[in-house]
Amino acid sequence: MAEIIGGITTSHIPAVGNAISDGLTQEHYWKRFFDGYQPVHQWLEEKKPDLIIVVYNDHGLNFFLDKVPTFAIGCADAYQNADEGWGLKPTAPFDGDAEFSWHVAESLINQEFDMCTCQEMLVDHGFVNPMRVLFGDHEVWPIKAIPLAVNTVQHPLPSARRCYKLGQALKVAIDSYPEDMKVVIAGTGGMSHQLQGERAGMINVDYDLECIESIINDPDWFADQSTDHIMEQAGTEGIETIMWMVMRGALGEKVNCLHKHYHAPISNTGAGVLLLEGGA
Amino acid sequence: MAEIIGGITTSHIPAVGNAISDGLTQEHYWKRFFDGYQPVHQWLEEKKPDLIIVVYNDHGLNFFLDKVPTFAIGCADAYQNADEGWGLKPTAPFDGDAEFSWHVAESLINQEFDMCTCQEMLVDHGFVNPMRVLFGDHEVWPIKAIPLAVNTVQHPLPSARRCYKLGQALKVAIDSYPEDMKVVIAGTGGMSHQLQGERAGMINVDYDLECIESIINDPDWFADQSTDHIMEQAGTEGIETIMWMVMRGALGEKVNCLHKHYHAPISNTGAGVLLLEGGA
Amino acid sequence: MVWKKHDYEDIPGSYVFDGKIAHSAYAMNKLFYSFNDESCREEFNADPAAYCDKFGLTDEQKALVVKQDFLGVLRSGANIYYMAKFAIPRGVSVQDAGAAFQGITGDEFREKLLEKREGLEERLKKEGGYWNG
Amino acid sequence: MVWKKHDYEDIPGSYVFDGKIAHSAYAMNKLFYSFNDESCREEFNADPAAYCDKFGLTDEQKALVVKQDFLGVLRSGANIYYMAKFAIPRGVSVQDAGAAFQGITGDEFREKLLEKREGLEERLKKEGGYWNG
Ligand SMILES: [Fe+3]
Ligand SMILES: [Fe+3]
Repeated sequence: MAEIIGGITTSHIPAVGNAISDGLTQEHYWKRFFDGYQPVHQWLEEKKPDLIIVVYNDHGLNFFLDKVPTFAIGCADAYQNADEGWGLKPTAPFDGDAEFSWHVAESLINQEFDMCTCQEMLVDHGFVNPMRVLFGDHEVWPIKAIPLAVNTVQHPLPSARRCYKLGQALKVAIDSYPEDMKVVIAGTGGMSHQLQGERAGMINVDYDLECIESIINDPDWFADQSTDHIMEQAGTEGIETIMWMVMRGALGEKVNCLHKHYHAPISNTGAGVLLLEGGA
Repeated sequence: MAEIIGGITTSHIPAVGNAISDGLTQEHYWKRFFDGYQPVHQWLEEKKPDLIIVVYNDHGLNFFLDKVPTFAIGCADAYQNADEGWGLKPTAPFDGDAEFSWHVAESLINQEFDMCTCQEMLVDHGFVNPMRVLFGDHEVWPIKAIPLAVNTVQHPLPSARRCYKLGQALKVAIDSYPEDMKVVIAGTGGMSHQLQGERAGMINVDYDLECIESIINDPDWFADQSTDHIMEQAGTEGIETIMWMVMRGALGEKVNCLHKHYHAPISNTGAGVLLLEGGA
Repeated sequence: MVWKKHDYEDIPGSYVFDGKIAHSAYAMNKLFYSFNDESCREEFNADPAAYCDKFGLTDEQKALVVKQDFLGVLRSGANIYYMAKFAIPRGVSVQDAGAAFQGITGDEFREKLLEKREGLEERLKKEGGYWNG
Repeated sequence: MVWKKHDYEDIPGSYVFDGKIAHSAYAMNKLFYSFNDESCREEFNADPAAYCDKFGLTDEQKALVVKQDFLGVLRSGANIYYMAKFAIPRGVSVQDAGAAFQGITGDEFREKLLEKREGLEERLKKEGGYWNG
């Protein structure tokens, strides 16, 4: 049987990928941020998960405004990164697992989540940077990966509560997969940041730390927040942090927090790294 | 306030559009089928609805298998028909109502329906033929129209129950629109038919009539059926009839049936025309 | 790795277009989908084999497409709606394709369908409430 | 026809990319989206005005795009992520665009952000449980 062995949160911003590409991870600006991933790297080394589901939002690579799905899941055997218009070099492609994806998609749809299934899917920085910061750069990635895209760009967005419920349904889907497989869920994006408007550059450390505590110990606190309230506290782009709720929902009611790391600023954002295991 | 003044069911098969284009509607093969729309035409004349929501499935024009949304709603001010590869002449474009669409989309997403919003959308025969058979051919269509696409092609599909619930949520969405507007919902497709496999050509009149009675008087009977059961009874393509449940859900618990018409075969299918008003 | 078995696989004479089938025939259906575009139809017509290669069809699928074996193409995982974009302009209707599954002609297929009309009006009169002209 | 008012419109200094904004700027965002494709970037660079016409931009939006008024483009309904495909290759980062909203330079904007780091480690020590190297 497949099993969710843990959940991770991580930033997915382009600057993280650029810092890796430019060899800046040990520079003062970046060192504290990147060093905070070491315990996660050790855990991944030790646990050797078979597959990671990366919950992220597309920023205008695979989806344009003509078709914005609330929730989309990759159902392919491979996913390509591609030109996002900024001159970045695309990474090596990622191996998926179509059978596993279709099992999950079917279970989610049967649980009344109205998924968009994607048999071909370009993955953007929101997917790629979590992979790079968690696993390093590879020509052949050491783990299978499945993109699960949440719309956090074109309002109306799914609520934090709906994301949490999606995570709970994801656990049901994965727990019912008949083959042995160790699965990790990554909730990516956030934390507080705003890119546009006169309030651009806001970071709300107090709120970010409250969210981190809630994700660990009291997910209903986060799930009960309205989209408006989260945007007011975390910024219009900080709303991305709702994707952490998908990861959290997939871990079950209680979790053990193995690692907790926060840093600000990285680029415009507060950045939170969590490593959680389902607990009792 | 906007108000749903009625619901209609209709076939959407290409042959219907071809019969109209070729002037065959009064030929023996077609006459009984097309004449059965007259009471609906009279009702539309008399009630003069402002807007119709056409619940249909795309058959490979706007959506390919790379992105198959379970539920998608048009959010544009106009929708184009286009070449489906068969040499048919596209119709005149359809006027939409973007404000209304976004209101509905927002309400549905807030009610935990994970819609795909489409700010540009090509509408195929599944949308166009209901418009032609209900309103005749026009260079400027006499009513605004909004496409609501349900995935009935790429399994896993939403259940009949989920479609019924979508209809109920659609009613909440429309009833809360602040402007006066008379809205009709069309549930299209079906009834029993199978296009492929050794069972191709099956039509199940008994089952179709049971479905019609259920749509009118006992929608839970239909909603309780599994996708497998419906396909077994109605054929693998007859599963389309689940889209009638969206229309039915939008009308409230009880309905008055103003018109009930069934014909078979038209092309490969059983064809049901219903005109329903919300009742007490 | 085995694909999950579904109950609908036991419905006789029926092929449900699910993830397993779609996955196996993604490239071929993508080729048919491209026929929405006239320039793609022309490119295909100019050199069918090259066009199949461009979409990465398997050798088996390519052979079926090149010889316009519509039934073979369906059995090989084509979705009926995508296949129609290939067959209809070549004079093969969806009904002809359905008939081929049973080894009968399109006309025989249509005859069998017409039998459904026999006694229908009487039947509906008995049911009650149906429009009858 | 009036677009529904939303509470989020009252969040100060913030523009929420909703249906109303997206609808008003669909063509412009589509133009920026096309910049994922190198050949589209080249076509734009060869004749920006003609490229704007091809996408059906309003005269106002076209003027903003042609003069590379990134702030104006954002105020006119560009989504920040789509706008980035226009601005970043021209040496204007998302931070520069954010700074422009406040009438400060990108360096000043980054300085202000860096202030968030002051006292952070001490703060986290007090919170407890955080990794600190
Ligand atoms: Fe992001
Ligand atoms: Fe259909």
